[in-house]
This record gives sequence, C-alpha cells and structure tokens, in this order.
Amino acid sequence: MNFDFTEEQTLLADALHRCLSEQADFATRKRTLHSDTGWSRALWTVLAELGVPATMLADTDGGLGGGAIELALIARATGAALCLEPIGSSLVANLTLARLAPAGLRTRLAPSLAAGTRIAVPTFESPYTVLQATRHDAAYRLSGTARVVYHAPCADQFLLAACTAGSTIADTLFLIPANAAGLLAVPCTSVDGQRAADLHLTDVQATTADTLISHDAAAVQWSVDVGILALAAETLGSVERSIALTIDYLKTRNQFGGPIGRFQALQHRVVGCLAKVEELHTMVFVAAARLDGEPMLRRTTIAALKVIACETAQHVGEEVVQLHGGMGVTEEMEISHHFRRLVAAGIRFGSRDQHLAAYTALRFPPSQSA
Amino acid sequence: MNFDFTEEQTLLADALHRCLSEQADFATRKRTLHSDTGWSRALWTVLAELGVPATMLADTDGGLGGGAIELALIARATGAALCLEPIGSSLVANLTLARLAPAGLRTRLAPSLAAGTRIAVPTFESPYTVLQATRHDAAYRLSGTARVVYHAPCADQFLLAACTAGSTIADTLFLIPANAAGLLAVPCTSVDGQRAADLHLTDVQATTADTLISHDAAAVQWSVDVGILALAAETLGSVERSIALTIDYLKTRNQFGGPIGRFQALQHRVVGCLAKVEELHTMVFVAAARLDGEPMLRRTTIAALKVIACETAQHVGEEVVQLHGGMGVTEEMEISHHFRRLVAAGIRFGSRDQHLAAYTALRFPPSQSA
Amino acid sequence: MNIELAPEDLAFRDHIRAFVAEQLPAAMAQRLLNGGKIEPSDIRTWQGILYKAGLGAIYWPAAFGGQDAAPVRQYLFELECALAGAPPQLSFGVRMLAPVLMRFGTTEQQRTFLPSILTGETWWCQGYSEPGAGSDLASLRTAAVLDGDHYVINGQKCWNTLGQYADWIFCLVRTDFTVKAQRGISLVLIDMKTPGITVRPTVLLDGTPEVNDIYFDNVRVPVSQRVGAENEGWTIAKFLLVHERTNIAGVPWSKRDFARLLGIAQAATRDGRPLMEDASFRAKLARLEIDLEVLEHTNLRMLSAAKPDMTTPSILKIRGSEVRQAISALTMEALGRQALPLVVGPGDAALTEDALTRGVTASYLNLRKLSIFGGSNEIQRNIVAQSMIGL
Amino acid sequence: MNIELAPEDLAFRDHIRAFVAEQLPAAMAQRLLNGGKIEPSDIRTWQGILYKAGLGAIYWPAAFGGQDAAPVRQYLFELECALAGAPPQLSFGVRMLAPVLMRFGTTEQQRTFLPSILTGETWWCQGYSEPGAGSDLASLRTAAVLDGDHYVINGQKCWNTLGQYADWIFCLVRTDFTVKAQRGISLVLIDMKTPGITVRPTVLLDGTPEVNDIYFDNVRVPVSQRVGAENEGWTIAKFLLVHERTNIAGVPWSKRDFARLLGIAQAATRDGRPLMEDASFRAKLARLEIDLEVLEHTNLRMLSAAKPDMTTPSILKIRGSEVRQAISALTMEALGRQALPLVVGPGDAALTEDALTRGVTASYLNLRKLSIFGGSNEIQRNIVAQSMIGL
Repeated sequence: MNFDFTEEQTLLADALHRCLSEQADFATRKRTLHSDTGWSRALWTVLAELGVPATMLADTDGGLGGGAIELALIARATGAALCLEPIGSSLVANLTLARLAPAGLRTRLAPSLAAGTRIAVPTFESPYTVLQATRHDAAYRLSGTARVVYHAPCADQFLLAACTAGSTIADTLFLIPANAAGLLAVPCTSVDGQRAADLHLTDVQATTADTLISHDAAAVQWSVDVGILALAAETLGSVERSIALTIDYLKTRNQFGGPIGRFQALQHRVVGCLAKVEELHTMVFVAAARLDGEPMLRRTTIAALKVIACETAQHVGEEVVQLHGGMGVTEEMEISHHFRRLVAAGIRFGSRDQHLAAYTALRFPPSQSA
Repeated sequence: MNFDFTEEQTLLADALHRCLSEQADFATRKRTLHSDTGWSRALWTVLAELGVPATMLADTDGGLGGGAIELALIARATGAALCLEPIGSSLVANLTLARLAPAGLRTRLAPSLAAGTRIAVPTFESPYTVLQATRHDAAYRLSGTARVVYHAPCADQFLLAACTAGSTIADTLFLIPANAAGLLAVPCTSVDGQRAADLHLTDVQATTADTLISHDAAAVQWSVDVGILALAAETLGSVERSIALTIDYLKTRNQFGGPIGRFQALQHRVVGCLAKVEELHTMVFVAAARLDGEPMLRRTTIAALKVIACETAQHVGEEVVQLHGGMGVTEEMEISHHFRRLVAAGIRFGSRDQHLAAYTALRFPPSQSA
Repeated sequence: MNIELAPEDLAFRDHIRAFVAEQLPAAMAQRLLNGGKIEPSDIRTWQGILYKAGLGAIYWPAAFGGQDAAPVRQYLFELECALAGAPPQLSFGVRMLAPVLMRFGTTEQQRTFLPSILTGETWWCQGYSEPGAGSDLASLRTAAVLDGDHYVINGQKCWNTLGQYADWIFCLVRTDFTVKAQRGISLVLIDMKTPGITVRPTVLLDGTPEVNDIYFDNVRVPVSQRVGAENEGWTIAKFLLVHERTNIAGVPWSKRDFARLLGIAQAATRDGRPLMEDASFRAKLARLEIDLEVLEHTNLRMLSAAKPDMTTPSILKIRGSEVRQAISALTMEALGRQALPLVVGPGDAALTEDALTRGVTASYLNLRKLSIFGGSNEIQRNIVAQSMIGL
Repeated sequence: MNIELAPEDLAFRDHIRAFVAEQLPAAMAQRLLNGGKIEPSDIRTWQGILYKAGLGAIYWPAAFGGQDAAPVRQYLFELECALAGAPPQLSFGVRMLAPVLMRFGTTEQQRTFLPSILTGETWWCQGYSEPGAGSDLASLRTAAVLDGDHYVINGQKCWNTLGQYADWIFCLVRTDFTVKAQRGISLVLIDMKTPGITVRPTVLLDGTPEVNDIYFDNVRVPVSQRVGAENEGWTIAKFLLVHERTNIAGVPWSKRDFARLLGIAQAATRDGRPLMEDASFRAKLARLEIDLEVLEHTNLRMLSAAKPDMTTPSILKIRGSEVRQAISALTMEALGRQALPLVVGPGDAALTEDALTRGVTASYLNLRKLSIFGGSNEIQRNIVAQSMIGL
C-alpha cells in the first residue's frame, strides 16, 4: 500500500504549479476576471501546450492516457491558482469521452480536444435532470433546461445528460455542438467569478453519432462522480492555498504590539483548518484510486468525499476570512476570492446533506443491517 | 415585560443556596454519595423545614402555592449543589398532584408531602410507556415495567403514567404506594450517582381514589413537561457552577510558568461555554413562564428547552472536563461529578434529537407552511 | 417575571404596526423584503417619514425630540419596521453620535447637529479605524495639530461605512503624541465638504463599495467642532462603543431574514421534490428557529434587566452575528444551484424575475462582516474573558 | 499510488486473522467485545500467546525477536486483533521502553529487559508526569541524587497508568538542579519492589483506579539502571514521545467500537420503534462512519509516507481521540435510557445479562481521558501551530 505519486505524476503537478504561478498570478488573474470573456484563451493555450486537455484522452486517440490521479492533481493545481479557464470541466468531459464514447466519436473529436482547439464541457452535475431525449427514428430530440452550466460561454461542445422515455434520471449522454439549432444560452456569472449559462434546449437534434451511451444510468452516474472528484480536488487546492495565505497574514499583520499570529486562539483555529485539509487530502486520493474500481465502493467513497469537501470548504472558507479580519472581506485580497470559490464548491454537484443522504441510503438503509 | 424575580422568589433562592452551601458542601455530599442509601434524610428534613416540598402544593392544601418559577429556582440550586435527595422528583410529583389530582387525593396526601414525611416521585419521563392500565370493575390493574426510575428507592409513593385500552401513549396518572402488592423494585445507581430502580408491576391494584386523571394524554404530557423543566433548571445550576469551578481552576493551576487561564485558546473556550449557559438561563425561565400557558406554545418551548439543555450539558460538560486537564477526569474533583450529572441530564427525559424531532413536527410538518 | 408584553406595550406595537403599514412606501418595502439593495435614498426617505410622525428616534429624551422609550419598546419598534420591509435607520447619527452629543456636547453643538439627525437631512459617518489600528483603536495615528482656532488634520481612516454618501464625519484623532496610547485622543466633527478630504471606496467581497478609506490632507477643522475636552476622546469612544452595542444582536433583521428563508424553502425543490419534504432540512430549519427564539429572549432579558453588565453585550454580538450568518447560509442552501449566479445577464428573465431569491448569495457574502466589523468576535471574546477570568 | 493492500499484505492479514481466530481465548474475546473490563491477566495471557507464535512485537527488529514489520503490517495486525476482541498489548513495554532500550540502552540492559517484555512476563509502567508538571515535563522535580553507585530518589509521580500491576517502572528524574529546565533530566529503570515506593490509586470518573500516584522515599537505584547518559533524559523522552505517537490515532479500537455501536443500534428502539428507522440517527451513524473511514486512510497515508513530518502525529492524536469519543457518545445515545445505570444491583437480571450493552456509559466516561492524557489536544495544537506558524 502506498499513497505516493509516480515520477510522471509529480512532474506533471510541478510543471503545472510552475506554469500557473508564473502565468496566472493573482494580479494577472484579476485582470482576466474583469475582462469581457472572464477567462484567458492565452493561458488556456499554454496549458494545452503543456498537455493538460490531452491528459485525459486515451493514448490511442492521441491523448496521454491519464486517469483519476492525474485529473485530481491538475484540478488541485487549478484550484490553488483559482483558474478561470475551463480546465476542470474539460477534464471531466474528456475523460468521459475517453472512457465511454464509441470509437467514431472519439476519433472525430479527440485530436482537437487534445490540442485544446476544441473545448467540451459537461452540462450536468447530478443524474437528476429535466432534459428529455425523445427518440425520432434514428435520432433523438433534446428539450429542457440545464441551469448554470459552468464554462458554457467558452464551450465548443456540450456533454449532455438526458432522460429517455420511462427514466426519471439521466441515462443517456450526448456530445453536441454549442451552436446546435434549438439551443439558447443565457449567460450569467457565478459567485466564484466563473462564467456560466443557462442552456435552454428546444428539439435539439442528436444523432447516434453524437451519442456516447444510452440507457445506462450507471455510466451517467460515473461521469457525475468524475465531476465530483475534480471539484473536490480543486477545493483541496484552494483550501491549501488559503491556509498558506492565512499563515502568512497572521505572521505579518501587527495589532496590539506584535503579529496577530502569536494569539493562541487564532493558532488553534488554524490547526483546526489544517486537520480538515489533511482529511480532504486523504479522501481526494482515496476516491481517485477507487474511481475505476467496484461501483458500490466508488459511489460511497465519492459521496463521502463530497460530504468532506463541502464541510471543509465551508469551515475553512469561513475561518480564513474571519482570521483575516476586515481585510478578509475585501475584494482586493486573494483570500476573499478563495472564499467565493469555496462557496461555489459547496453548492456545485449537490450539498453536503444531499451526499450524506446518498451515503446513508447506501450504507444504512432503514431498519436493516449495514 | 420583565425577567425579574419577586422578592419572595429571591429570598427562596438565597435561603436555599445558603442552606446547601452550608449543609451540602462537596465533602459532605461525597460521604452521602458513598453511603448505603446514597442520599441524606437529614438534609431532606432540613429542606422540608425550609418549605421545599411544600412549595409546589396549593396553599389551600397546606402548601405554599408556588409555580413553575419557584420550581425552576429550587431545581437550579439543587443542580449547583449536585443534591442527591429526591428534590426535583418530588417537586414534579407534588406540582402534578396540586394541579391535577382530585380533592380527595390531595387532601389525603398533601400534609405529609408538604412536611416531607412522605415522598412521592414520578416513574415516567415521556408519554411513551409499556405500562398498561386495565380496567377491572371500579379499579385498574397496572402491569409492565418502568425503567431507571430516579429516587425510587426512597419513594413512599409513585406517580405512575399508564396507557389505558386503545391508547399507545400514557393517558392516565395514578399515585400508588411504593409497597403496593405486585410491585417489584430492582435498584441500580445511575451514572450521576443518584439511586434509581427498575419497577416491575404485575397486576398492581389502583382504585379511583388513586387516580389523578384518566383518558387525558395532554395532562400526562403536561406533567412530563414539568419534569423536563425541572431537569433543565437543574442542568442550568450545574453548568453555572461548573463554569465557576473552571474559572477558579484556570486562575490557580500553574503550568509553563503561570496560571493556565492566561492562554487565550482556553479563555475563548470558556466564553463559548458562558454563551451557551446564558442561552439555557433564558430558556429555563421562558419555559417556566409558559408552563401554564397556551399548550402548543408550551410544548414547542419545552421541546426547544430540552434541545438547548442537552446541547449545553454535553458541550459545557465536555469542555469543563477538558479544561481541567488530567484533574478533570478524577473522582476527587467536583467537576467530574458535574460532568456525570450532565451526562445523565442529556439522557433523561429524551435526547436532543428526540426533542428536536418533536419541535420540527409541530413547527415544520412535511411540505406544509409553518 | 412576566415575559409576555404588557397591554400598553402591545398597544404600542399595534400602533407602530399600523403606522408602518400605512406610511412605509409599498414598492420600497417589497423590494427590500425580496433582498433588493438598500439605497441611500431609502434610508433618507424613511427617516423623513419617521420624523414627521414623531418617531425619528423614539428612545431619545423628549427634550431632544424623542419619546424616552424603554429598550423593549425600541426593540418592538425596530422589529415591526424590519418585518414590514423598512430600511434600517442610519445608526451613525441616530444611535451613535447623538447620545454622545447629548452627554458630552455643548448646548450649541446639540442645537446645531441633533435636529438634522432626527430629520434625516444630515448623513453622518464614523472615522475610527485606521490601517494598522483596526481592532486596536488605542494605536491610532491620524494627527490633529492646533493652529489658532483650528485643528489641522492629516492621516487616513479605513473601514468607514457608507461614508461616500456622508455630509459629516465624527472622527477620532490624536491631539497629543507625547502621552500613552489611550490618552491624547480627541473626537472632532468634520464637514465632508472641507477641502483636503478624499474618499476612496473599498470593494467588498460581494462586489459592493460599502466601506471607504478616507484621506485627510491638511484638513482645517474649527476647534469648536471638538466634542468634549481635548484628549478625552477615549472616554467618549468607550461610551459610544457601549451605545453601539445596545442593539448589537440584530434580532429584528434576523427575524426578517428567517421569514424570507421560510418563504424560499417552501417554494424550493431538491432533486425534483419539495425541499420541505426533506426531514434533515426541516430539522435544520427548526434548530435555527430555536436559536433565533433563544437569541430574541436573551436579548429581551438583557434589555429589560435593571442593571446591564459588561459581558452580555459582547455575548449578544457574538451570537447575534452567528445566528444571522447561519440564516443566510441556510437560505443559500435552500436555493441549491439557483444560489450560484451572482451576476445575471440582461436576457435572463427566469433569474431576474424570481424576485424572492434575489441577492441571497450576495447577502451571505456581505454578512461575513458581521463577525468582524465593530469589534470582531475574537475581540468580544477577549472582553468577556478579561471580565470573567481577568488574566 | 495504490491504496489497496498488496497481495503479500492481504496474505499476512489472512494469516493473522486465522491465527487470532484459533488462538484468542473465546471467552475472553466475547467478554471484551461486549464491553467487559480488561483485566491485567487478559493482557499477560494474550502477550504470552503472541510471544509463543513469534508475534510478540512484530515491528521489532528481528535481532530482538521481532519481524521488522512495516507500519502498515503492524496496523493490520492490531486491527485484526482488535476486531476479534483481543486485549491491547501493554504499550509501556512493547511500544515505549523497548525502542528506547534498542536505541539508547547498553547491550546488557537490552539482554536483561527486552526478552521479558516480549514474553509478557514483566509489566512495565511509566513515571513521567508530576503534580504541577502534567503537560509541562520540563519542570519536573523528582530528585535522583548520586550516592556511590546508586541514585537515591525522592519525589512523586502522578497519572501513572496501571502501575498498580507493574513489576518495573521507567522514570524521568532530575539529576541536576543547577541547569535549565530541560537539561538535568535522566531516565532510570526501577524495580517496583524496591523499598520506599508507595503506589496510591487515583479513582477516575468512571469509578476505576486506572491511574496512580507513586511516591519515592529514599529509593535506591543502581546507576547501571540509568538508560543513556546522565542528564540526557530529555532527548530520550522526546524520542519516546514520538514513538508513543506512531499509533496514536487508535483506529483499530475505534473500528471495534464502531462495530459494537452498529450492533447496539440495530437492536435498539426509540419510543417503541426500531432506532434504525430514525433517519436522523442513521445520518449520524453515516457521518461517523465517514469520519472513521477518513481517519483510517489518513493514518495509512501517513504510516506509508516515505518521510514522516512533525505535525501529522499531533493531528492524528487529536482526530483519533475525537472520533473515538464521538463513537462512544453515539453508542450511549443509541442506548437511550438504558445507558443510565452505571452500577446495577445483583438482582437485576435484565441489565446484567444484556451483555452487548455492558459498560457503554462507563466507556464514554473513561474515554474523556483520550483527549487529555499523553499530551492533551491543546498541547498537540500548540505543537502543530509552533511548527506551522512558529510564533
């Protein structure tokens, strides 16, 4: 048993950290945040050259054949840097495509997705959806709404999850172009500054060639679980960075005749945050290691991971702002942007209580033995 | 609006505190705790002379006509002193008798109950009971078990709650002698050192003259609520005293070159305890003021009170022990006895979750407006 | 002990309720109940209406235009206003400076400044904190040097709330650098139009410019605008901080927020089913209502106490901020994914028309300040510990 | 990264599981799984069985009778033993003194003391804390004065765990009063039968005499029983404290306690209905299982790390104690009123025969010590803060 990374994994993480600290420092990121599009295609291109979008694609398709550990490492780095680019989203879409799509679809899209010239993002964060796929001859017609789809404004393709007739949860995955007829995107900005959109679909056509899997709710759940893992890993990166910023602040902010970090009550609260972060660290990589394993164990582990991630995001987010005092609630401080990212992470992909309920239903169903 | 006590109430509380600090200091109490009976009839007699058991009885019956506020003040004082005598139990029994019993029963028992020569204790802490009352001509036969009845070993009379035919919760109250035929008491010692017993009843006879009320589940619930109030007030006294002991300890215990109370992390935790105690203080007297008011408001307030009391007992109990360090877990320290009392208070009359569920059911029933 | 309202208090409450129902502009109320931003004009308008009805500051002494109202009545007044959707009164004038002027000001100062506070014509703000002296007021450095019958003021204030709209500021300045920290501080009143004053907004994490840095560059202030004796500012500051804390628990606002939470929860769904079917959510709602009930009665217990003590305002501040923050967090949770968009595009009818849910997340972000501003909860815990343990 | 057990580790686990199933006395296992008190004879008996099977201390070097087992194997070993109902090994000898002797002891000392630790024949206890020097070891005062080839020892130790059964004690004593706090301390081994030693039990809040005060009145100890150089005791103590912390999370015991909690919960009722029908209780159980799962894997992550760091043992100690205490609290809650009786009368068949629930409340009381003994959680937080913030 070991929790060590391979040399390749360590190199990937280091290269990414170096690249982001050079090219996406907080001042640069702030300009990007307030730009029209809210993300930097230049940075995205640099990341694509580093191989980030290619990582999740199969090597037979021109990708790098990475898996859950690589996904977690990349997401962690992007969380630490508060990236605004569609990194997590495209990793999830690309890994889903690599694992679930038929050869034709993969061959058609993999090269441009790997190069970063085409961006695919998922439109779902749970198997519950009001998107309906109705069969018409050889094709489906998709209708309904997907709310607050992250990175939708910069997507070229959408990975859609829909219900087919008779199913109450999504059981079919499609990859359709962002400019498909019948698709209306209404943009918004999420609490963490990332751009999103509500997608309204009216009889959008999807052929068999656009279909990854159908009548397979378990596969849709797997893709959702990939998304949860990516978000939790982003959260890990963000809380780790938040604690580092807070410790720096406590050491340098002087009040009452010395650095406020000398106050024991504040010290103990930092330690409380650290303990939470160690636990999230553990669970991110336990979940990554189990992503392709036995489905029931994956499901309970992912549910547990999101419980821990939500609690850690809220606890650490609120504590680090409080420990920064007045400075913590100003927009100019990096910490307040981490806080907002953590608020979003607590909401996205379902709340702590929803995932605790899912875990409870699997492990401790009413009046039965575990 | 005011939360002030009357002069009489203040005098009562002061007299009781003075009496208990003189006659039931910790050393004396420890001897009582380890005595055969586990309580002091001598102290009980002194308290009876002070008028404690008479307080709850109607003045027309030779009592002092006190109500919920007096009950709370007395219970608070006995909680602070960790009394082992059946004070709370007899107050609840006596007040129930005073309010609910027919004149005949009251007249028969009030004088000796007021004088303290007869002690009545309730055997129930919730309307849920396995005690069944079966009608046979003019009398009932009672069968079933009441578990862990506090102060049963020193009781002369038991206030019993039972279900009559067709009821799933207790709807009838009886007052029967402790030596009634068919009643077997199996003694035990509770976690807080107080003596108790399991009562096993087999066809115990109860006549109409022994019956306080019948087919009135609401009245039984009222009596349970009196018990919850008394226990919460005892808990208030115990946590107040616990914090005083802890502050003393922090000021006098030296480690690392000075009193440990100078450590800010410990100070802030004491403040956290104080805040909880202020809240319990508020709720004890709000609940007391509402005990004889509108039943629905009484019920939600009592449920809220028990939620707060359980949380305060656990939080403050665990914190004050921890703040005492190693000394906190030794039997010789008064604080460990408060802790045990608070553990018992968290269990008796139902858990925090049970009362939160009751409150939720009343205030926020499923899918309806509040 | 009588925890129910006396008949006279009930009558007073009903009177206020009727007054508010009649006089509070309905559009403003609806907007604010639905989480709309409070505009300065809302505050000025409402203060004007209150003033005309003789309700501009009911707890002021009658001699200054108040009604000598007891704390419980003031609480009832604020509760009725809050529940009906009124904006808050601007505390800097009505609640903070006015009591100081009544206690320490000259008759001339009282005559000059109190009436326009009552009418809402003059917008006051506060100049206390400085960079490096946030919680630690004793180390403040903004200098006031005597030059004839004027002070010449140089320095910087920060965390100044709503000062961008202010006509006047009351300011702690250092008038003596030769003495120990708390001594040598004075309180002066400064017209914001005085040359040399620059106001620069600080954007908070919800994106709003609610607080400001204020720079003083050779700002000349007549000595007659000093309140109290020179170098006695610390005494006044302490008096003022205590006054600031009398309604520190913010129960009326929490009750209004809780009512909104209930409205949102009853309309919300989770995974396609009504949220109020979810037992764990209902239990959270119940637990929070209990907290609010306890807070309200603890607040009333302390408001109605014969002699206030020094620790309870701090405990009320801590708990008041925690409860209100918890309400905002649970409201956000009730909304689920709908809570994500902070800024919506102009075309998004679905989101903008959903008025009940407007600004929920922005409010959660904004209310983080409650446990920090006005003496952080850590400072409050220090105050209580100092008083209880004294080490 | 491979978080699943390697095939060799699985085989090892299966071997231990089979060994324990065969060799652990069934009556003892049943009694301990049902919350019965661990008797000294249980510990001695089980250590003897382990020794005979070559499992007396698997992580010791082979040269001293161990198997050089990696931390993960040691964890698997302890987990299998705990789940099957074995008593714990006595850590004072096997886990604490033995590594010290291997590192600092003379060959003679190793030959004299290590074998009987492995066989379980010698019961060791620890003499560290003193009144006034609980968490603050540097201020200890028990004096060892040289007299020829003996030390003469006077003083008092407290919080000595299970010393009433001990054959020997290892003790920190002050050998030099002229130097600063941490210097001038030495570690000596003392036969508990030496004249001048008095053991007085301290009753804990669960009513058991688990710890003792030990008084030394002119106790003569040969200098040859000093471990390491004179006045080097602090270095040894630090080494020992680190070793003490390698299994500080106590995951095997928490897993055993959690299994018991599940058994109790499945049999329990609340208000006449099965407790496991209660959604809020099931959610608590789930949340606690998640905590345990996270703790176990965090522990394994750190055990398997190439280089251990200084803060993680402290974090594991804190979380390990919190999780185990939470399990004991929820077990008590599951029992409801049945948890109240601590002492039952001889006639109470219903309670005494209900073996599964025995000692639940006593265990909750007893486990309060987990966050206090062995360096309180507050001390652990100080250690982490010192390392992370360093102020």
